[in-house]
Amino acid sequence: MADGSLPVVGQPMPADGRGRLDDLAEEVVRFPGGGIALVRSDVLFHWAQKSSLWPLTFGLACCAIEMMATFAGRFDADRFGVILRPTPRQADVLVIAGTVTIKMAPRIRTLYDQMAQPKWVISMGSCANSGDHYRNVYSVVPGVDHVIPVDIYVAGCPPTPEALLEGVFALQRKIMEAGRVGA
Amino acid sequence: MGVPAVSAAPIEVVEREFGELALNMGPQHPSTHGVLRLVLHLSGETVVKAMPVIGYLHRGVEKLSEHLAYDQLAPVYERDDYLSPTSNSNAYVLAVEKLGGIEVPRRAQWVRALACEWQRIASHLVWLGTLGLDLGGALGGGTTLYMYCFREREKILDWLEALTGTRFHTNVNMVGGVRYDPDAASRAESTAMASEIEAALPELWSMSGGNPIFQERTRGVGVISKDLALGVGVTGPTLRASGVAYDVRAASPYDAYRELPPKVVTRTAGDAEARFQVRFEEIGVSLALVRTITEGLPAGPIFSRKPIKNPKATKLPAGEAYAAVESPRGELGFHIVSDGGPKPYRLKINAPSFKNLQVIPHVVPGGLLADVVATLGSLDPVMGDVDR
Amino acid sequence: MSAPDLTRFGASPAPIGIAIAPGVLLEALRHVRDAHGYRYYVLATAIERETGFEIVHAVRRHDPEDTLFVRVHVGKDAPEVDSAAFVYAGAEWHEREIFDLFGVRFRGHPDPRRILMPDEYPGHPLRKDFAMDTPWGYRP
Amino acid sequence: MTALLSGWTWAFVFSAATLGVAMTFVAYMTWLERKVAARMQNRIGPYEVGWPHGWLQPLADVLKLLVKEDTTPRAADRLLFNAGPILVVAPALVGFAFLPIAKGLAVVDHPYSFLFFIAFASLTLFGIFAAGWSSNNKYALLSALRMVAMAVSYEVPMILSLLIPAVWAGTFQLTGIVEAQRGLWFVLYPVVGQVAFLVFLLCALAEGNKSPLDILEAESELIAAYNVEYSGIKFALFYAGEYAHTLAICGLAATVFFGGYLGPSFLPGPIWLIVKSAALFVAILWIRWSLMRLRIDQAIRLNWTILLPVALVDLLFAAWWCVGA
Repeated sequence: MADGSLPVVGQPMPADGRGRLDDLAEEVVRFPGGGIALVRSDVLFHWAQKSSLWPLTFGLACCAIEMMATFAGRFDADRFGVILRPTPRQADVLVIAGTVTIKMAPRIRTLYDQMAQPKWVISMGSCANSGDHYRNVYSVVPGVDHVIPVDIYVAGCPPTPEALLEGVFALQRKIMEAGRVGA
Repeated sequence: MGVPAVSAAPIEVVEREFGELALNMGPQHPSTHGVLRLVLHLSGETVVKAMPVIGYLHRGVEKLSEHLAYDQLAPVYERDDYLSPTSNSNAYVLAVEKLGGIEVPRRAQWVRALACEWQRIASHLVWLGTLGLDLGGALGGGTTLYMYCFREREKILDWLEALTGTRFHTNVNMVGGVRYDPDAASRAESTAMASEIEAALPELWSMSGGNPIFQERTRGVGVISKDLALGVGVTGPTLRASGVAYDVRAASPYDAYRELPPKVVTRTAGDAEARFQVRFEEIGVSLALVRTITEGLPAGPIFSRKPIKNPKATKLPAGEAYAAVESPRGELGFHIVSDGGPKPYRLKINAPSFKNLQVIPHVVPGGLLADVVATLGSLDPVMGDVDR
Repeated sequence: MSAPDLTRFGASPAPIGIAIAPGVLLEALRHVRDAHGYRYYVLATAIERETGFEIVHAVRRHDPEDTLFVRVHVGKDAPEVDSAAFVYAGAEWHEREIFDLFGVRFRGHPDPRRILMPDEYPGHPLRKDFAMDTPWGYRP
Repeated sequence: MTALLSGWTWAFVFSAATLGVAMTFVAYMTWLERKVAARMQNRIGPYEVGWPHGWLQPLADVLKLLVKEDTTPRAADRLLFNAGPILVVAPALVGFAFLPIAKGLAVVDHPYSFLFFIAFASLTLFGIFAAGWSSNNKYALLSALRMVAMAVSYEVPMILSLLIPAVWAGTFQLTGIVEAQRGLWFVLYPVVGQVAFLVFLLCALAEGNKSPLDILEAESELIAAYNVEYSGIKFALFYAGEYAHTLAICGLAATVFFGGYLGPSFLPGPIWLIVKSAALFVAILWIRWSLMRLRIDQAIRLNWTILLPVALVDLLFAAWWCVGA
């Protein structure tokens, strides 16, 4: 696990993390007119993934309080189909909200590996982005991208709920532009 | 992608030895208030042994503070207890002023007290919301209580944002005074907000303390006796709920609290419900304080030293000082040892949550799994405060 | 054991509180707790001096409110002190933190493991000779 | 027309239609739940997905879960793990077959359809226990054990409180029970009807594990209870199963206590049934989103010391009423 390869969870997952739907996609294209159907279904599934992003209930430090405020009444993330799921299996997005320490790094790696494909990561706050003013402290990992691949970086210390929502919209745009399903 | 060469701490499964279920309420759990890990030994549903494992948010602040100058450190400590940042920087600034004999103008002391009291109310509202989430679950009544509490808290954060530009890491306190000065509009807004939140309190009470299911879940749960409280050194509402009337604002007053001693709320039962009632009443006490401070804000300067050109230039005489502040979680003290240089030689933060959490192994065994969650919620730990 | 001069916690050029020989620490703490009513445990901290480590226990009395700092001085190499965990229950975690960050051993401590750093972390970070920019993975 | 469609095709078409209506009804109940919860917490709830008020949200959730990778933990007991969701959804959906839609018209109009419904409703226990036990996760195991304790204890008062309408109607056939309510709904019977409905409502909360009795899916203690290890389609089945189970129970309550398809004629019969069960579902949501959770020992003590005696006495009064009338 330490060398970054994806551990085997359940039936062997394709190494590059593409969902099994892509093998299905190959067959569909061979049928006459399959290509068009495939493109249309691609957009449909991307739209579904974009409009029901379920983050994991997981916060580290001060950014977690701002994340809670984002899910509270005023900045209501539920408007965009974003509800918190407590278990990594059912979560699509892992929002790293706070400082990543060396004692927490293996746990974050385990959490990321437990999440089902397709999954994304939002690094929230400058502690997660680069370690902020703790970056040269002995016990802090300067940036969560040393531990897991990050899709969206949200700047701020802590980023305001509007900034986090902007990060979620950026992730939604990224999902719509992503190539094949599960990419 | 360089993954750190730190192997995960082996999760010791000791079922065979104890014949119980070793449950790991791991660093990621909906109700551990951040990255706290509780290793519980359960036989059936009752907890036999509980061992908190902390350190998942240890950011080495005390080592960092030996490398930064006195004027640069206040914002770093604001990130420690991230529910009431102004109390942290207030305690640090008090200790430095005490060590350096720096005098603080009266208006600055009152503005400090104002910001601290507002953030105490905001922190108690977050505590009430997360306690609702603990007892009611994210798909149940608890979420409604959490939403109502955060609706009130947003008003306070708006006021702080108008005053200081940021929502809660406000950097209000500086060594020798305060950085922001509330003008007439801000003061009027503060009084108006005080009555608005006061009007919302009965509704919050009916959803929590007044609700029979809530009383059933918290009465007689996690009882901390008086001498256990004193021996372990729990602080703040947790100590006052066990019958010890110690509040730093009243016992050894600092800043504006010499002129405005607050009412010390105490209970004797020492269970989760007593802690709940103490904190809920403290919101009322803080609201009264905020009103008197806003009306009676004295005129005058807000900073007693010349504008700081080079933060690394301020030097403090060699010596040692300890100053404490009543943060929403309890007595937050800074013990600074200076060797006469521009940087502290050694700085120890006496964090309230670190001491409150120490009571878990003594109090939790014997209860059910649901009581662990209720007790933890009633202690209101903040992991940044615990791990520093 | 001389009656402790009850200096309130404040600022002074000289270290606040009373200094005690390491051998007498536990007996002094018990005396202060029982005879003088200092039943509340405030904090324990360690200060690294050139000649060795200074372990400071702070305790407090409530009715006439007063805080007392009890200081003990220990040698530089293989520092070892009696553990106050059985006198004040609150001392347990504070002493574990001092061991974790300073490397001062506590005799008779019920659970002498590290508390903040990962269990297999080699160094003691808060020591003066521990470089600040140590690579965050492991000290080489 | 029924002659044309011989027995088999009629049953197939009718049950397919009922299943279709039930599944879309279940999907949009998830949307309704999030909207009602948002309304109670004075926020907006699903809005952007399907622009006006998030009406496409259930479709998005189902499609996303469809393409999600469904993981099976290596150490899990594979057969039981995959059987779990099916064992939960099937009985819940079968329940819809027994609910009468119009006079004498139900997918399965069996003289003992009432007992069938209750039997199938309590079958979901096996699915949840299979899921909890086989996913080799301590939290799921704890929740499975809690489920057994809760289900066993809350079945008794539920069935007793359901017997009362059967005693009044004198038959176990649901269509017969509804017909008997043509004069006066069973819930409007002076004291006995209301008490029976209240006991049934509490047991419905426990069966569908809604707060304040959601001991089984106690999220703040047991993370996500039995479906901790499930993701993708299997979790979608659990999610739909839970809602289908609750809706089936609400449909039963509407049929048995509130006169299923009876109602002023400006609405056709089946629509009345849907409106009544939706109203009951919103009532359950109202309770769910405003109360905290009871501890497991308190919930079971509540059941055996309060609900059971009340249900028994109520049954006694109902029987006395029957004999006397």
